[in-house]
Amino acid sequence: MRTGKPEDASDNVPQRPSAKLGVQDYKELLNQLYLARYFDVRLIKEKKRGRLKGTLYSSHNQEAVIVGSLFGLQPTDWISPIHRDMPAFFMKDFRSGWRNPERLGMSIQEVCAQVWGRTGSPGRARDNWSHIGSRRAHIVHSTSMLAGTIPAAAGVVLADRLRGENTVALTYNGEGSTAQGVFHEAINFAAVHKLPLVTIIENNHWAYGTPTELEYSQRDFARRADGYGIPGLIADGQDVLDVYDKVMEAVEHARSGQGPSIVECKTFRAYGHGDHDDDRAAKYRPKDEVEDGRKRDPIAVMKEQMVKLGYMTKAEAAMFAAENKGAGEVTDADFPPEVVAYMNEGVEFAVAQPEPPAEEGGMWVFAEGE
Amino acid sequence: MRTGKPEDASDNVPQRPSAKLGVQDYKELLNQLYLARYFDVRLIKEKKRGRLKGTLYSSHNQEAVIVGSLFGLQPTDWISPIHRDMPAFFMKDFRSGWRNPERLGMSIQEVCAQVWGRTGSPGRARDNWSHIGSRRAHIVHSTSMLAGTIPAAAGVVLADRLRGENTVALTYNGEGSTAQGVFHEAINFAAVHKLPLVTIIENNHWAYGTPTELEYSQRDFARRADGYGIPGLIADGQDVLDVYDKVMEAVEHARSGQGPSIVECKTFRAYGHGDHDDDRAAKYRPKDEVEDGRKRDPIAVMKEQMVKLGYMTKAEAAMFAAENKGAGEVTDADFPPEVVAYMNEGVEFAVAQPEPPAEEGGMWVFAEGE
Amino acid sequence: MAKTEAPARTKINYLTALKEAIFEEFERDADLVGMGEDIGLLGGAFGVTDGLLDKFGRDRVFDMPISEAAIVGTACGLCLNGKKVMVEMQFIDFISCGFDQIVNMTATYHYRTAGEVSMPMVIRGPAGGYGGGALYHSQMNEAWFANSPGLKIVCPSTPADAKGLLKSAFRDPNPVMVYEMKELYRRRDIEEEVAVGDDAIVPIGKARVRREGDDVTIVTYGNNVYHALAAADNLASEGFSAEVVDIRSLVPLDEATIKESLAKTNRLVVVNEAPRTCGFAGEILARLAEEAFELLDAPPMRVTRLDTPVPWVKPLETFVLPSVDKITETALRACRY
Amino acid sequence: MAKTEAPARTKINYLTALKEAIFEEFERDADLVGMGEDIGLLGGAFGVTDGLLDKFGRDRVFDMPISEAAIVGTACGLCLNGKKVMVEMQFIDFISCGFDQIVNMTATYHYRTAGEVSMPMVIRGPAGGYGGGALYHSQMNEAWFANSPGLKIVCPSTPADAKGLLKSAFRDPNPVMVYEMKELYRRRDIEEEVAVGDDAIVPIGKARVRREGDDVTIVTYGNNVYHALAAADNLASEGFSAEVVDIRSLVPLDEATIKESLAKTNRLVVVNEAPRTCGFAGEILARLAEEAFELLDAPPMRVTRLDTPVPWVKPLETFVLPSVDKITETALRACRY
Ligand SMILES: Cc1ncc(C[n+]2csc(CCOP(=O)(O)OP(=O)(O)O)c2C)c(N)n1
Ligand SMILES: Cc1ncc(C[n+]2csc(CCOP(=O)(O)OP(=O)(O)O)c2C)c(N)n1
Ligand SMILES: [Mg+2]
Ligand SMILES: [Mg+2]
Repeated sequence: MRTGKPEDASDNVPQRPSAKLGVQDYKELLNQLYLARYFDVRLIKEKKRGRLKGTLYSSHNQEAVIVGSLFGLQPTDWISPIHRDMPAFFMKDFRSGWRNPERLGMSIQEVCAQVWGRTGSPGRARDNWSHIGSRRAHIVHSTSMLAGTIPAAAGVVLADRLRGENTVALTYNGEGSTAQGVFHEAINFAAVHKLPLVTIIENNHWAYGTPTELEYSQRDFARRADGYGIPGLIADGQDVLDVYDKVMEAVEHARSGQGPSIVECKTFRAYGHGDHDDDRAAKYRPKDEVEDGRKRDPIAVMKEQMVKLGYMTKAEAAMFAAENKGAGEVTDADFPPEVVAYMNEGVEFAVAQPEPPAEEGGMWVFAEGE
Repeated sequence: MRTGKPEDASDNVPQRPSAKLGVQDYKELLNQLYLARYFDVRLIKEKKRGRLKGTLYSSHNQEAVIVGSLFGLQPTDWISPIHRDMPAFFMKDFRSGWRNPERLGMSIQEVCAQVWGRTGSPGRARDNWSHIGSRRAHIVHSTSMLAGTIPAAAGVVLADRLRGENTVALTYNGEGSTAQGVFHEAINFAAVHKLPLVTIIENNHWAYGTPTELEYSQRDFARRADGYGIPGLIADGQDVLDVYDKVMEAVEHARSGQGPSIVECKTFRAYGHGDHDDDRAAKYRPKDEVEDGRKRDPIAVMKEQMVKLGYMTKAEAAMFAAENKGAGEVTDADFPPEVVAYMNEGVEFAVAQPEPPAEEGGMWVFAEGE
Repeated sequence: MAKTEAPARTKINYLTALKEAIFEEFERDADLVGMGEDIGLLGGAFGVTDGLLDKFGRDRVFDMPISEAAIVGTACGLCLNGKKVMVEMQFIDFISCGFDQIVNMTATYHYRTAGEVSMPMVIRGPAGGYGGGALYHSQMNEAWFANSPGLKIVCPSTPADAKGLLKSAFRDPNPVMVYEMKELYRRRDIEEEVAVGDDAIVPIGKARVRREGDDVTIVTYGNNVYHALAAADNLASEGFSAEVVDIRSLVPLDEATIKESLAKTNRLVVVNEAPRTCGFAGEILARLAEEAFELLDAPPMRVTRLDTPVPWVKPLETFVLPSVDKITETALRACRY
Repeated sequence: MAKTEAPARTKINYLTALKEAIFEEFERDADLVGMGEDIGLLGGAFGVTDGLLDKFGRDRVFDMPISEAAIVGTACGLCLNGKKVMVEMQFIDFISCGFDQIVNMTATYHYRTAGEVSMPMVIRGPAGGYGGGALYHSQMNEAWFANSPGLKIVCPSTPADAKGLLKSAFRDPNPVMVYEMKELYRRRDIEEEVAVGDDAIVPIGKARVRREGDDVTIVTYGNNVYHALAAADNLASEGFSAEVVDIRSLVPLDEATIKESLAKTNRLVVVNEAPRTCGFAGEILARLAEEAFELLDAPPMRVTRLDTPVPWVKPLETFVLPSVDKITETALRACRY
């Protein structure tokens, strides 16, 4: 268990899981970072154009946490993303192929249909944006109550264990939601039963308009873990490889029957809490803190490493220059064409879907039959 | 912060607060242990005789936690006892004199009236047994929801702080109740604001019929503290001086503005969870564990230390031999006469009080006026 | 309900009936697991799950930490992934600590997923007053959940209903809250023979006429069924014949049976233990006033707890809760209107 | 209500009215402190407390961790020790996470202590549907609390009532829940001049007749006051005159005003947003059926949310919530009965 600074921490892994990744993996990871970014940017634009209802909680600048944590999962593993993790819904089990219909993740079509509020979404747009999920895809459906999803994540892997299936659940949480009682209850229970539950803390240092120091009193949240008798790891949330390493360590720990872990990923929220909050966030967050925080763009960090390893030339790295740009500054040309194409497929599907008919509002309160 | 074994821990205090206690303090502490024990034993007998309604959660064998923790408090400090801490209600601020009417604790009369369900209790017997308290006496009224009282304890000292008053709150909790979400929420909040809140964990290794290993996964609960950035101390809950030392350390820490602490007192529950559970507890708890657990009677432990220090002769120590006896075996003669007399005053008062009139059931739902 | 060919069974109490339901259903359905505080080693605070751990083992019976939110939430995850879960609340009063997980996470799951996921969860626990349990061991808080769509609610008053409704609850694909009347657990005078297996099933959503009468319909459930029956005796000696309807299921409610009764009596008295304002008695009264207005020859009336908590000592408790006297007096007013 | 000698004030919206109440009362009473998520630095999710931290400082305004139970519980301790507390729920929906601390700890404190302790706590927050907020940003869960003795509940529909009731809530020695209608926060067409200081006070427990009429009484509160008024217009064009009563306070309820109205109209329609079963509309209906039976010439009727959660997209949301059309149609049925 390590609870040092993220910069120190990454060097401590005896054999970094990412050492086994090849150039193709690196390229795939970079592509996924692009895709997560593009998805977000595209929604920001669509929202600005008035084509979307509901609040957008941007994952801009936090993509490495989602991409790096999902990369090492098995298809049947479970995840429970929350409001800032929209890309996770369709990126789960991407290793089985972005377009593989057997993949255990939701399709980009389903996710876009959800965001657009159309029937093609698995929840038929009954609840909004990030409150989706899919039993088929092994994605737990969250309510708004943030850490309130963790006990359910504990429950699904307990069910698997009772059937002799060795799955792991990844739950995503903002650092602010760790203050909730249910966070504690769920982690404590999981620790008692050594459940394969990996809790990722996306520490972006702000919970809406409240800074971390008013949410808890340790600099490193991961230190909480020891009190539960479980490992607490810290990852550089801007470095997709470090996230991958730490999460994989926790996942292997879980899969080998040793129980839950907490992985704190230090990152930074690029904009307001939600898009309604952008203007106010510019006031309540100190300007230099924001500039500092945004500095390490996960796409740039990854490119740098790839260039250093010779996995990419500087010229190649310069080609799709989405990094270090705000949503307003970036264009489709800043992204690889397959990324834009993939998203387009989702959007086209979504806008072609109808809204659910009114009377569905009265349906599915109770399940029928035995 | 120490998280070692209780046996080690007691030697670590650089300057034990108890080193400053004189022979009179020792005698007073021993007397208070007798009183706490006698109160409990007496209620067990009264209950057996059918004179009491409600459940009795015996504090037998756990008296040192109550007595030792209260001993160093200032009169205006706050406490929030729960089901197993009945003696705490009338022993608070005993240093101002057992019978001092100005004392900031409840009187034995009030507490007995409560137990007997009579009007002389401050809550007029509207709620039962341990669900009392007194704003005047600076005792927070608990509900049944165990750790649910901690936030209120945080609130009362926050109010004092806002007025510039430097009080400390002691909250009492069984180790089982630490699993509650509200425990976490309250400690976390108190840590953020460095509130003078000392949380005593009465670790008697069982929560009703559930052993500690199914409640949390660390051997020493006190290790939780570090995750909140606060000290976690461990006391030998059978040794009133060690409890006093550790609690005083935490209280001074709190009073000097450094914030909350957790003090885990290792002890053992002598009987069933409540008196209705005595028979079953004999089945679900391994016999040798129970025998082992009961071995160190806090009265005996204190006497031993007093004899060693020359504060008491062996003959004096043998005089009132309440220690190492069950409630059924002990008689009034095993207790100092002033202890029995004090309790008698309470009982006599209580039985002379009427039950509250029926129509009070409909009163005090809402407060009147502005 | 016992088949005639089966050997006569001895009479059992309400608690034993619940126990039989649990053991039979655990036996029948290997996917059913139990979660609660002290339900294993101890066998439950009241002994309802006594022996369950021994028989079904640690993979079926979980002694949970004092974490009502995690208990319900974990159960929710288990249901999401193919299990069925019996959740025991040690006292129904403590359900407030797991409230969010019930009303927001569990109750809505089927709705939110447009039917993809169902939640075969049973949340059961000892409930009700009259035992001197005071504020936190006496609650009837079913109205909170009746106002939270997606939950079924039952409240049996007899051993046969206790067993039969609990069995139905276990087989229901929806979350079902079972309010067990702890004052009836060991009551001797209501012991009865109860069928075994499928024969014991009592369907959710069917009321039961406990006593027939022509002058006034007393609708109630749980502990107050017995108060209502005693009140009916009192009424009889005053020359009025009361029909007593035990609704047994609150959600869904068998309105047809109540209306049928009203068609005869044209007078309605509804009784329940919960606080008056927004309690389930008010809901029954409202529905009937709305839908069976023409059947009413007198104002529909309620006998409920006062809008107070349940206080501890007997005179206070009696003052605030419904009683035979209060029901008698109210029903007489209805009859004489 | 503004005194004639005071200079004319500009019209303000509902949100500004709430803000004025908060600032005035914080100014007036140094013991009043505020606790909630993001109420300080941010000024609240909707800006209701914008500027409060700057003006009153960190000892009066607490940006709390996401810990609804600790927020309410700490507030309870503050009240126990002489403070008065404004608790903001960021959305009233999240109150379920602090439920136990409200219903068991705070609501009962005065009762448990036989009056020694009172709890001058205001729990306020944005509530209600019609805005596309979906299941967890649309709730009207006031019935849970109406069934929990010891809590007062108000729900203002105009800027003047918002200010006046909130001010009364701050001065009340009891815990008062204030359901703020977030869809009214910035609604332009309801802006009005609102008095300052004590003149602005609106007492808790007094209903307000929003429109007079003779044929049917529509009783409601919150968002539905406007639907009811529009329905009254529709009814007028059908030749019926509807009286619209905005109860404003749920607990305590001003039954006298409703009965007075019924004495004229003899027809009752009750409207609220909450799920039908055990919602407050049912309670109003039950009370009137019980106590004013003779005044009713037609069945009392309810227009409520269906017994469903509030779904997200517009057609679904509209399907489940009360609307002008549904009220019109129901009131017409009552009139034509
Ligand atoms: C129980 C509950 N309380 C309050 C909220 C309102 N809320 C939504 S997101 C949020 C901040 C979350 O901060 P954090 O957990 O750090 O996640 P981030 O948004 O920074 O990713 C708050 C207070 C909520 N959704 N649920
Ligand atoms: C919220 C809640 N859940 C359950 C209970 C029932 N209950 C009362 S005491 C108890 C065990 C408490 O164990 P612990 O905290 O270790 O205290 P001890 O009795 O051992 O002193 C339980 C489960 C309760 N009172 N409140
Ligand atoms: Mg955050
Ligand atoms: Mg214990």
